[in-house]
Amino acid sequence: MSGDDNRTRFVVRTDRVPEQPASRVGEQRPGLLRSEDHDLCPGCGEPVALRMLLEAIEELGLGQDSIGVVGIGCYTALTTLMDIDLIQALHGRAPSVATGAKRMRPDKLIFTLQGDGDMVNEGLQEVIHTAARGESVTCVLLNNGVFGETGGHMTATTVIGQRTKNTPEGRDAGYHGHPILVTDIIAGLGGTAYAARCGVYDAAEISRTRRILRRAFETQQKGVGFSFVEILTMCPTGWFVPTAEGPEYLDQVLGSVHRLGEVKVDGKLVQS
Amino acid sequence: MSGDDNRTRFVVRTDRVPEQPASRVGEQRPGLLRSEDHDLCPGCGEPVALRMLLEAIEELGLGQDSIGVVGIGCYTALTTLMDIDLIQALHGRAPSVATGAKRMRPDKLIFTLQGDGDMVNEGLQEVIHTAARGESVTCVLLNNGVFGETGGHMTATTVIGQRTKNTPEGRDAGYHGHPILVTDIIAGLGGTAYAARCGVYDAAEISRTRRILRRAFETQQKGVGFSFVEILTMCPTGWFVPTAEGPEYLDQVLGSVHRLGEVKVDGKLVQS
Amino acid sequence: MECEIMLTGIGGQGIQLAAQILARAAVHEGLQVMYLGTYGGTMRGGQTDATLVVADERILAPPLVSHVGSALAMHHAFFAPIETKLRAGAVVLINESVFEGDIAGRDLCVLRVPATAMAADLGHPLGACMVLIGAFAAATELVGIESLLGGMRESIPAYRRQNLDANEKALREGYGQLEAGVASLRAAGGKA
Amino acid sequence: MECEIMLTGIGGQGIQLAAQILARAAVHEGLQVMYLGTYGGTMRGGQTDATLVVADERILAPPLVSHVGSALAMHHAFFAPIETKLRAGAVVLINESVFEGDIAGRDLCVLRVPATAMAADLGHPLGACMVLIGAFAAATELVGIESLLGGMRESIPAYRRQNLDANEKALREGYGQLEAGVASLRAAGGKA
Amino acid sequence: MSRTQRRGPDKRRGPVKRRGPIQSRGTVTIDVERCKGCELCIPACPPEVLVMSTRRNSMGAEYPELEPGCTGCGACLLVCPDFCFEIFRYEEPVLHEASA
Amino acid sequence: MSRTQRRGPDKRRGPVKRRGPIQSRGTVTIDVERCKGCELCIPACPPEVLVMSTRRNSMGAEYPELEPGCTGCGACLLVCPDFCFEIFRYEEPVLHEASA
Amino acid sequence: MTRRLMEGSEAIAEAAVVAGCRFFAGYPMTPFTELLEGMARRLPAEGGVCINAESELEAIGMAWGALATGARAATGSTGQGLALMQESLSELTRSELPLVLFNMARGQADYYQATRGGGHGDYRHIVLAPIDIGEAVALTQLAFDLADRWRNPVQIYGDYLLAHTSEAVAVERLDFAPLPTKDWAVDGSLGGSGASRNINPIGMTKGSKGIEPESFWKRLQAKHDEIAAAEARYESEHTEDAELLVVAFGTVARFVRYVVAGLRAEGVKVGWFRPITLWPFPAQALAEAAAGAARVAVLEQNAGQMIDDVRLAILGAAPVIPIGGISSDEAGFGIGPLLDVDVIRDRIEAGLAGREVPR
Amino acid sequence: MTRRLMEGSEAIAEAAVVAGCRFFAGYPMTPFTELLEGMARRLPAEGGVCINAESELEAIGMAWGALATGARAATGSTGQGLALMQESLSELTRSELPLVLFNMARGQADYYQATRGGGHGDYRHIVLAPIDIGEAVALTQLAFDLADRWRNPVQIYGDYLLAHTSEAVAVERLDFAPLPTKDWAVDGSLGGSGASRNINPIGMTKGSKGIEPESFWKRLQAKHDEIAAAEARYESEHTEDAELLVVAFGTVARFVRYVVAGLRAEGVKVGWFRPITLWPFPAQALAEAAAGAARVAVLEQNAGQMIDDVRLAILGAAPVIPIGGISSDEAGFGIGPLLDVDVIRDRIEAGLAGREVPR
Ligand SMILES: Cc1ncc(C[n+]2csc(CCOP(=O)(O)OP(=O)(O)O)c2C)c(N)n1
Ligand SMILES: Cc1ncc(C[n+]2csc(CCOP(=O)(O)OP(=O)(O)O)c2C)c(N)n1
Ligand code: SF4
Ligand code: SF4
Ligand code: SF4
Ligand code: SF4
Ligand code: SF4
Ligand code: SF4
Ligand SMILES: [Mg+2]
Ligand SMILES: [Mg+2]
Repeated sequence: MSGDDNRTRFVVRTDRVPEQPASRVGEQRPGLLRSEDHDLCPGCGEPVALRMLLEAIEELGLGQDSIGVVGIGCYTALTTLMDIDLIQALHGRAPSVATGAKRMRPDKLIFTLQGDGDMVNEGLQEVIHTAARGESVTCVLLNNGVFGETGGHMTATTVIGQRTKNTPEGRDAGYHGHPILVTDIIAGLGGTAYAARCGVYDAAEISRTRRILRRAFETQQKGVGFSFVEILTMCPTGWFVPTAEGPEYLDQVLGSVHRLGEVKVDGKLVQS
Repeated sequence: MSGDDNRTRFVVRTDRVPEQPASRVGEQRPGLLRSEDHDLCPGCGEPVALRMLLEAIEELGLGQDSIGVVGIGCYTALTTLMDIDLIQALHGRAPSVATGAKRMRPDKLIFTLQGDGDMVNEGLQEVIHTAARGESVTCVLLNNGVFGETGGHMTATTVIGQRTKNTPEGRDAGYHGHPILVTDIIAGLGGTAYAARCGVYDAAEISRTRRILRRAFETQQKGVGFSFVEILTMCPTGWFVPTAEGPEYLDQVLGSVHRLGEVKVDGKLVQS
Repeated sequence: MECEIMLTGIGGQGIQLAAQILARAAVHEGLQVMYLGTYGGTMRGGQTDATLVVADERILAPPLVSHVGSALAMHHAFFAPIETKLRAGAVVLINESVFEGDIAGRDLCVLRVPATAMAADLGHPLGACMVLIGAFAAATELVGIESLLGGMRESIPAYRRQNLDANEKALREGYGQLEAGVASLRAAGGKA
Repeated sequence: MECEIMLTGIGGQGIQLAAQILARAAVHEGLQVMYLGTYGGTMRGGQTDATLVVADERILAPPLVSHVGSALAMHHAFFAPIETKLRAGAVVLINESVFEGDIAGRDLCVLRVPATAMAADLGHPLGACMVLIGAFAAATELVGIESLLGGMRESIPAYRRQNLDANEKALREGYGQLEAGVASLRAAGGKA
Repeated sequence: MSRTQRRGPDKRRGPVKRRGPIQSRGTVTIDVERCKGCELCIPACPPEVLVMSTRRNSMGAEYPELEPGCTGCGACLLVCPDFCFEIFRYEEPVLHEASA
Repeated sequence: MSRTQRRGPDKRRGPVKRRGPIQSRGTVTIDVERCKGCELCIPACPPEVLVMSTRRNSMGAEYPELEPGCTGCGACLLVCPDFCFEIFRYEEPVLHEASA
Repeated sequence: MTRRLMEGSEAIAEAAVVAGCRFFAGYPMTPFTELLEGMARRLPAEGGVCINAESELEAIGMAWGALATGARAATGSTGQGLALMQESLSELTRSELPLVLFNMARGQADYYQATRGGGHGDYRHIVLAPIDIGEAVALTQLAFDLADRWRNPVQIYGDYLLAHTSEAVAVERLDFAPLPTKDWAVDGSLGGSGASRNINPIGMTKGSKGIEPESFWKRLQAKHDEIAAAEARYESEHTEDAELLVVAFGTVARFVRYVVAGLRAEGVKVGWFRPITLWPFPAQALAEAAAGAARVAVLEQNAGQMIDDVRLAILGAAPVIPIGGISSDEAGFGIGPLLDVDVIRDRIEAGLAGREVPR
Repeated sequence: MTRRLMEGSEAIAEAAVVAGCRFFAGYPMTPFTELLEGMARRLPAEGGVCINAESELEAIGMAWGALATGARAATGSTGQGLALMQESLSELTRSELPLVLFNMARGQADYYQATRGGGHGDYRHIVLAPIDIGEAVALTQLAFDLADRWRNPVQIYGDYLLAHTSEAVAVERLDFAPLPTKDWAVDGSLGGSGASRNINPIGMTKGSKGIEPESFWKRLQAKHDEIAAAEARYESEHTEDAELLVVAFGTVARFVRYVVAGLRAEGVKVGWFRPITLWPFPAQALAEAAAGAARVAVLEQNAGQMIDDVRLAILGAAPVIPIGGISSDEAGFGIGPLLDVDVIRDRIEAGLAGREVPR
């Protein structure tokens, strides 16, 4: 409520469950969330993506049949929230770790959770090799176009014009080079069965994120090849934008280059 | 001459220059070849590619304005033959080394010479990042689909069905995964200005290899972005085929997957 | 002469800027100076401390000090660990407008300045830290007002130039407020 | 008992196979054995040597030996370095059909076998090495003919089964050729 | 025009005032202590019944308050990075008197 | 059908015999000591005038010999991995008597 | 069990399989390649997996994942490839994963790398250096046991000659004391909430925010102290009355043993000492073995690395002199002029006489 | 020159630029990130280049290329990132390229990594450990000089506090003895045939087939022996009559110096010794400084690494006792409880009294 509006308002009590007969719609927190307490910045998109990830696993009933492999970035701090068996990988190395785990536990859902810095900078070849090998794992990329954790510098996915700590005027193709559209590369590989890109900038797209994650996991369960989900997430801190402008910036700036939608389904390219 | 033909034949003397008036057509060895003595296997395609590389540089008059950065593979042994300033990089690291050299010597032609094991296995992300960054260097890949130097094992470019030391029955997609078509990935990156694939299986294609290398180098000289040349080369030793069958195996087995031709010219994709 | 100063407050109060201004003021005075800021996470309202060592020769003290000769407390929230480090006779400046609770009655020279209130009166509510370091400078005579103003000008980034005048006013206000009291302070044996 | 044997030849003569057959024959005899092959590059006609140590207890000799009690020379090209390693009284078998040059007249027991010619006579020109190790076994009694044949059968890969008979013939031929001469050799004081 | 732009630039300034009694088909609980004040929930709410408070929680963050008219759609829950919301749908819609 | 296949499977067995005097528009020199006997030059020669010898060089490799009919096209030079060839074009074609 | 002529690499692969290794990943590099090939040949038949990883970094990552699920897993390379793995080797140790790591080295110049690590931070690997194939077969099995027992990586330090020499061996399964169950591993079944786990190298505990490096690292350090006290292994001969004690490890020790045996036969008072574990270095045993010696000579095939540990063990009680040196062949495989019993005999005699030896 | 309040990272960046560094590449990692930012801010204006490399492996590759052309170039990271660079660090040393490497470490647990390397083979880097920003400014410039002089990498071992503390400094260009021209570098002009060169780590010489590792490595070893003899640097105080000599390096030494000064003021007979070069370790100077001491105490912020070098220097002449230990904060940046003058005073007093100190 901005300061120009000092009139009394009618506010509904929200500090306790309603007195009138009502049914709870969904859970406040997914069943696989062990705690909701985290130190990520206000307006960060990563916890939102995490919720969808956990819900997708829950929907498939795989909470007790999953191993996650987590990279190093802000989302690493979310591992204490995840009520799933996890392996903490080094920066960039999650896809190989997932490979080793899958080969020894072929009956489990094995997924990675990595950021763009982790996956597209430090460990780009890991995910490409894993996909080409047709490894039956799912790699999940949280792409905010910055190294959030270390202060918001440009990554290999930062789109032209995007503000970061070291591109305060926006990334310039001539000086800083071009972004890598990793989902498109992954989708082009023979071993990839499923690849899609989604975002967490509004409720509808967030719901789609869950559906896409589900389809990726189902692909893994079918054993037909590698599956990949890129989720665009807000990093207002690294972008130096107010938290409330995060979703719009995500959609317009990042989303216009990293185009959303399914790119490969059942081993076939579905987008041009 | 096979054993069934014991008739006397007329054989032209080839141990000295002809007595009849004649002009030398081309040089026996390129001007930038310091020696022609090497220990690579009989029928290896790498020295053939090397000849084209040196001739292309020579044609552009850049023999005294070039720095090559060489990876680790059988071709490493060819460095003593090259009359060009060189930097020997570690396995997989040549593109970054080339980047550093180019930034300090922007006026020089900087190229890498790498094998598929070097570039597409050990150092895949190096070349992708360098290309995406639009680095003004030329990366040259000698692709034989095997680690020749260490005994002919499968690499990330080995095509389905190809024989290698550890795929004696041919690479199987289900078991060994799929090959990476690296030129296509490179061509798709924003920083790439030129990308092409060629081979050394016959004289015409060998000549085209020289022209393609020239175009790549010219692209670098124009300063419009990254340039890339993949040259398919025979490795009869790693493929366990007779030397004489190398070119055919190259063309039919490798060439049918890694399709030859220019893929990106002046920053525009030219193949579907 | 080697004196250790710690500043404490909560995120958003301008503690690091204040410490940098003091540090640069000391440089103006030809002194040696060492400064280290520490933050307790990224959240608004979190801990933010600064350690300053000023000396007239090569500084011996390590960057993390265990004993301090003076302290500036903009807020009480994270003052406790600093309190245990105070040397006997330490000078402690308190932002009286905000600071809650007492300071254990030891051999300390505690000066209470209603910094936030004074800054608000100047129409520059974010200038409370300026008031406090102005007062500190006057109280300890570690640096003069001109050095303080110089340090302030060097510490404000170009895109914040609009704050220069208001900051100057706040610094002078704090400085002036305490100048009067200095004589009595010295008589009381306080040392910076 | 610990005896070192070196085999030398050029690429394509089958030196490594011969060494492996001897090694496996020794295993048949219940002996300890160590074998190391060395190659001088990939080219046809290049150096190819093998070192074998056979003992009845744990082998003490390191894998690279500096002194050898016996040598088999299929070719002269790379014999020189081995010649310097020969112990006094060493047994040296020479493929007389190919070997050019002399062996310095020291306290050696040199046996010349026309191995290549004999193999060719058997219609199995690539079996010269078999002839030579057959002769070696007979000369030194290190392993018996049955062990040699067993070692040979284990050393030939499945896809080369067609060579088994010819190899057996060559081994027996070499063994037989020397058997007669053994008594005289022993009398001459040669030791393996 | 992008999807987010379509929602209009003024949304985070709070809801448009409406007249007459307002019906809530649902409601939410908000764990305001966990709220970091990011304001993502404000424009996410289709009936625009979430408004940032002027008060702050103990972490110093402003948090959302609910005005009448919630549909129980759950959008706020989906967008909130700090797991503050719980959603309820009334068996019978509840009527509130609108503010002046 | 691939480009290499098109050249026919029998090429490395040597040239087809021709009758009558044969004209050479060019010739080559071959550094046989450097040859590793890979036979790549044999099928590369368009007029099929290169034939593997039955002799071996000091490395033990068979090497190519030239029969009449060379055009000086240079294909052999291009394909040889061991830099064995040098190409000459005669000012006047040279005639050879073919073998029986 | 019947003995079979086996190359070192093949025998080690067989021993690993017999020890229950079910996952292997590696990238070719001489002389490690044959071990990789051996594992690729053997594992599938045992229901195991061998991946030709696309690089060394990926190989160790794969092993990491396999280990975390509780499998016995291994990787390896030669020095260069291990250099690339250093970050993982360091952090995997902190994750307390029981990796077995095969270093088929090119000589002995990776002693520092093996014993001090090149990763960051305080960590140690148990390092076993076999003298011959027979011992390699035993130590490989011991490596898997020790790794599980301590939840700590164990390295086998081999070399070109160990990998490429053949001997007649019978690979028999060795029995070790029972091991605790791997109740720290993840099999994916503990989510929601069977009390899910997070195997990590930074002391994170599920459900509690943040990390506690201090207590975590101190606990690891205490474990390493325990290992150091418990696991030092060595072999020695002729030490009682030796005037000169020669210290060497691995294949080089095999040469030394031979030369010393020859000298002893001639009545020369020389003994030898061989650390079997390079870490923990058998310092106390060495100090005791050297007690009566006038001089201690270190023969290593490098510019002088293990000599640090020898000096740290002897601490000035006797002069410690280097009699080894860099020694390589043209291919750089570490088969240089030093690997010659005559050369070594000369050097030992120089050591006996107190003469300096050119390195 | 006027002094300016500068953060350590900024001052080091400035010093590098003043020393003629014209190329930098790095990948962010706390507390190295600010140095990278400083170089990115400063270099373009000087006609230099700073690349935000996509990973540490790529960063060191880029520096390699720049160095090979004769430029002054640097990179860096913290321990983990340097672990990833180990193969390059080892081979680049053999390529004799004058890299300057900034290790902004998280504590002192990378001592082994810095002094023994984690790469393969025999090689050494000169390692300079500044005690404060002023010295860091000087040592950074010295690093570029030494690197060029010896054609050998030089590491600056800093830490979080050095990077993040600000001091008033004037970054003035230091003069060093003239250097030989870089007639070994490649500028691309020597082809066809100005006698082209190949800068390589394996002793390849253009025109001659094959490599000669043996002679090549021996030559490098001789160079390292020369460096060891020439470049050891240290600082010490109150050593003459000290009963206890405390050895510490870097930021920790700053704490020790302060505490010892306090104890001396109280008449306690304690001295301190600080290696400025961690390699070459000033062994002889330390032995001399410790000559009269009853005990030598080593205070390092790790589980005990430098203590090896101290023991190797003293060789049993006096008992060497560890009084440091692992010490980290919750973020793992190495700012633990040990960094407290009171704690250190306690430990030094324990050392004086011969009491054991919990690690
Ligand atoms: C080898 C290595 N290099 C650098 C770092 C420092 N580091 C930690 S997190 C991070 C960036 C992570 O970026 P991203 O994966 O995009 O995650 P985000 O923080 O944006 O969520 C970096 C560079 C590291 N941990 N390890
Ligand atoms: C880090 C590292 N790992 C492994 C090796 C061993 N190695 C040397 S060459 C080579 C294969 C090279 O393959 P490629 O680049 O395709 O060249 P080719 O031999 O086929 O020409 C390998 C694996 C190495 N030198 N460095
Ligand atoms: S820095 Fe960015 S990615 Fe990291 S927690 Fe903050 S908003 Fe999220
Ligand atoms: S192994 Fe293959 S690539 Fe290497 S030299 Fe032989 S043929 Fe050429
Ligand atoms: S449930 Fe829907 S209508 Fe209700 S507050 Fe949330 S977003 Fe608004
Ligand atoms: S989205 Fe959540 S954290 Fe953000 S303002 Fe709304 S309730 Fe608070
Ligand atoms: S030059 Fe042409 S025609 Fe003559 S031999 Fe060579 S390939 Fe044949
Ligand atoms: S191509 Fe060259 S090496 Fe091969 S056979 Fe012909 S001449 Fe000999
Ligand atoms: Mg990111
Ligand atoms: Mg290859």
